[in-house]
Amino acid sequence: MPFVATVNVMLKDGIADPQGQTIERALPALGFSGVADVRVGKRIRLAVDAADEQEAREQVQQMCERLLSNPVIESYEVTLES
Amino acid sequence: MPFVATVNVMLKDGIADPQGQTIERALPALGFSGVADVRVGKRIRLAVDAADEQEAREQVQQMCERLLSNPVIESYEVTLES
Amino acid sequence: MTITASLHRDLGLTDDEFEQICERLGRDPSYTELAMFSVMWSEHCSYKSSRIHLKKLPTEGAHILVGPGEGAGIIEVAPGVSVAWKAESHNHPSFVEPFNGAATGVGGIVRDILSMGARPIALMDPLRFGPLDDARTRYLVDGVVHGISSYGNSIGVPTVGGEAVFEDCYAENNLVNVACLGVIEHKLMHGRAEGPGNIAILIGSSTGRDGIGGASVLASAEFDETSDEKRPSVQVGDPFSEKLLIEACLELIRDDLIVGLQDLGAGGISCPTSEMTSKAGTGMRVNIDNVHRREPGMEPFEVMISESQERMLVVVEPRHVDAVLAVCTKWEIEANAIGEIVASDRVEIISEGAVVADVPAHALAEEGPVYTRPLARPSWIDELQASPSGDTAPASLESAFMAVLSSPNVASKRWIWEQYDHMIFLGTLLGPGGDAAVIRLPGTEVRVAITCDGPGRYCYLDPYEGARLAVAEAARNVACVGATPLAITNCLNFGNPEKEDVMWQFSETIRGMSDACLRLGTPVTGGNVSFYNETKGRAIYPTPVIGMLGSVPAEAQVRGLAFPTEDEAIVLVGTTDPADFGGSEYAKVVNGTVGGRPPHLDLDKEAALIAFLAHANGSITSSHDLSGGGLCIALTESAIAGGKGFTLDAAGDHTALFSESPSRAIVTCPKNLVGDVIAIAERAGTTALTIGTVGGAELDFGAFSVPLEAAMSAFEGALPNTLSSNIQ
Amino acid sequence: MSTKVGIVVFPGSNCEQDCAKVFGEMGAEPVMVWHADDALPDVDIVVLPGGFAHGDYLRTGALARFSPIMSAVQRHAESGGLTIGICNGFQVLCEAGMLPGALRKNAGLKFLCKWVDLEVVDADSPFTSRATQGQVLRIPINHFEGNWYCEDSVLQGLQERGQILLRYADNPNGSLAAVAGIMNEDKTVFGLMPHPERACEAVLGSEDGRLILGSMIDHVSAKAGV
Ligand SMILES: Nc1ncnc2c1ncn2[C@@H]1O[C@H](COP(=O)(O)OP(=O)(O)O)[C@@H](O)[C@H]1O
Ligand SMILES: [Mg+2]
Repeated sequence: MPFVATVNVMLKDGIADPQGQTIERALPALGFSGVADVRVGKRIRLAVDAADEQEAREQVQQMCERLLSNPVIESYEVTLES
Repeated sequence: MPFVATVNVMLKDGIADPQGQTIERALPALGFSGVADVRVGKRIRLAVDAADEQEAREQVQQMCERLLSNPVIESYEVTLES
Repeated sequence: MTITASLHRDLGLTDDEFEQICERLGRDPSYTELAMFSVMWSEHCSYKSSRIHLKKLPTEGAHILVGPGEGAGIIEVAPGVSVAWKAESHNHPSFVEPFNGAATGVGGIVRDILSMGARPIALMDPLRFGPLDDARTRYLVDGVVHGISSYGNSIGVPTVGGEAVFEDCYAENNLVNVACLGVIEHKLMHGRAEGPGNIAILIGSSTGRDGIGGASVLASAEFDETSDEKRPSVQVGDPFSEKLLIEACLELIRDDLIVGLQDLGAGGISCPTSEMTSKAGTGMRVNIDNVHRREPGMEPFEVMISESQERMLVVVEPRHVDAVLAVCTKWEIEANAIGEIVASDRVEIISEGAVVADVPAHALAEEGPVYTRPLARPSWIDELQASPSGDTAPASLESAFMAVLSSPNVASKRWIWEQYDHMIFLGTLLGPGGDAAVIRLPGTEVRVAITCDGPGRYCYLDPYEGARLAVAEAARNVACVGATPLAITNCLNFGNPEKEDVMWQFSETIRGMSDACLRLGTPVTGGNVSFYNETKGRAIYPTPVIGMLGSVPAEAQVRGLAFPTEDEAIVLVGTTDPADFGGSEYAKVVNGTVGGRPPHLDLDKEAALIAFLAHANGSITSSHDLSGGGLCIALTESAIAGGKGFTLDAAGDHTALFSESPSRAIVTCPKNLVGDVIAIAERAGTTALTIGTVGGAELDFGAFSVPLEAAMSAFEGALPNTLSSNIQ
Repeated sequence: MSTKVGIVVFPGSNCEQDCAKVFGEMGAEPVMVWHADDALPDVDIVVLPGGFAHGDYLRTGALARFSPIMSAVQRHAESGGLTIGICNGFQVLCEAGMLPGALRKNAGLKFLCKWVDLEVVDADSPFTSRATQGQVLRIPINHFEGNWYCEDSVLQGLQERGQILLRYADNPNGSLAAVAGIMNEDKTVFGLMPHPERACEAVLGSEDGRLILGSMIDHVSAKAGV
């Protein structure tokens, strides 16, 4: 059974995010005020084949733990559609 | 009124995604089978202050056009929570 | 799909060219054939407007092993040691999408070098943008530099120098030129499909709809409001695949497994299949079902002209096919046999069992249209040359000096080159920040010098003089670091060739380049022409960028521009003409003028200076040529680089300090050697004069004095202060 | 009997030849090791060179740590053999869990190729013995992701056990505690962002890199001598 998984990987709270900070610094110059807490992460979409949703989720979580995220600095969340 | 905006930026279909392809090619060797169509994009979270949801959305869309995404090769979607 | 009457026009072919195609074929072309002709006969691939002029360039020389016409020129820099040297432009793509446009520009020139069997070992990036006060321009600068950095660094080729010039005329048409130096590692290769029965193997990235029509649409049509619609043809670079492609190809050559190879650039698969066969007098039968693809449902014509990056075509004897595939497997890149060399003279394209194209290779590759475009000296050039050169004296010499020093064209380019790996290969003896880069070739003690120069303002005022000045400055720059100028590549950036004045600028440029190259003994080994750098009728300055290659004699010392020791004498070599202000940095920055005539160049005096710099090698401790900003800027650059101030003996006025007379350099030497140095200069046929002493923490110009610290922060701060904190 | 140095080549590595040249000039015997092999040849020192293994796609070092050779590298370290990860090699070692922490994008969000001054925090290690504590080394950096981070508790442990060997004199990338190079607890694995192999020849600007690479060679010879 084919599933489409979406994985969002963000830096953990409390870990400085240079990309976010740079965007935040750049926005006022472009005329955007009142913007704060900019955080930049990754969004990964992939198709997995699994017996059922349960198995698909486990597969993708495995991938996140071992590969798609770095637990030292990043947290992740997984959503599935079939 | 404070809002939290989430912006998902992905490469437009048809635009090559070498990163996604490389990850996809590597996965079997790492013991992950049955994975296809890997696409890697960006996820940006930020806090905006606006009079109402309408205005917040317009602001963030502007930011996407001008800074957060590269309209030439990327498409984006915005979701808002207050 | 059927041919509609106007289809060829949509593909950028004229009615006349369409007629010629029908003639060559003896019938109407198929859609696929028409697409193939449209890319191969585009300005970008066929040089139809420039050919008759390029033929006039001097290309012969004892040390030139391969001249124009192949992937890159080949120069023997020492007995048995040969290098490839070539420049390319990626102007239009980089304006549409700066990061990927610049990145794929690097990828393209690197594959040109690789196609000769050379390992790419150094890059240079001559860049032109509009003024930095514009936000879009800052975005372009940041994107282009980041694109070059991410691609060049990743494939492990150092970027050791370049140019960064900011002028109004480039605001809507930035120039992204890239030059690459390679060294023949195992043997010189040629892009020839020899031997019927041999197999054509496509290696590298899969083929998608990237840059469909790129060559004919993106690179060969003037910009206008509709250029937004051209955006889908943006190509994305994959430096990782390029790195694997480099290693795989060099291993194939090392193990003698291939007969020939060529890169796929503009024109996609159409290009090597027709050019390699046309050169070898063979034909090729190609089954495009075997082309590995990224996207489903691609039409044959899309496969034939797709400009997907990081691909090469290699021709292999049947007995070596398995070995070739094995090497590609080892390097983890895809490879598929897509064709067979045949005894005919035709390129035959087969898709799903049907012949979708059957074209004489020569017609595609060599028989493209050749135009003798009308040209005429524009009337505005007389008014321009009659207008003031902008040499009037400043209110304050000191503020004029600070203004010129912090002008983005003069100021330090560190913000750019610190983003580039300029050290890998452990051969960068002189990196960015000097007059030329000096590279020690891997595994040898052979040292070559490279630099790029293209003074657009001079060329605008007088394309003939400007082109001579460009070659002279490039030669001077390599001579300053201790090298002998050997040969040039070039990148000729111009407006719309269908306009008489642009074509005149082009022909004058060729004439000037030829004269200078002949006199200085530096033949042209190849290059690139980029036309249509024009938006809404406004063309860029004619901008010939000269890439000069020199070799440092085995016994010679490599020399930097930094003042090395306190109390040494500063000697000015060459004569200063107080009238040389046309197109100068001073005229632009202080008087807001670009007019008059460019500085007067006497090629004999330039040759004399170059001879002096060679003969004085043992006596002088540093040397730096005088160029943009004149004497005061050259002195300041050497002071900042050495961390030492100076004191001039006499207070010069603005003509002494800012004139941009060519054929000059400042050198330093121990005071007791001044006599010898002056004698060497006079014997070489130029003049020399002691003008001051190295030392202290002040830049003491006599008429005024500036703390070294203050000059340094103005010089180093200009770019970062405007370009700081960009998004990547 | 000269020191044998195994240099691991990942697809996308690009400093392997430079490392081989320098170790060779220092009297060691370099051999290239392909990442897909699952065993190391008989070597005393393992080098994970700089470059862009697997294009640095996803995260620097994220894919490389899964290469078959990495488990052999782990065993090499566990059995007391020395391993050095330079730049991209350091990133791989962190991803593989052989060294603590992770490397984020530079604070300035720019790739940086420049000479930096490094303070030798601890000279009592197989990787810094030729230097003296507090000595300042001039060695270039060349990276976009050199901004090292770890949790406070981990940092404390590293400081107490003297595992931080090199600090930036003028922190160029935002690294926590200006850390430029760290060693594992067993003193067998060393990772650093700067490129010592680029600082082994006067004409290139410095010879300080020899102090680091040479220390490793000394350590091996000393062990062999015993
Ligand atoms: N885009 C660039 N990339 C890398 N290096 C650059 C770039 N632009 C300028 N440089 C370097 O900055 C130094 C000064 O450049 P330039 O003023 O053009 O030198 P010159 O006047 O001697 O031709 C040179 O060493 C050049 O290589
Ligand atoms: Mg110069």
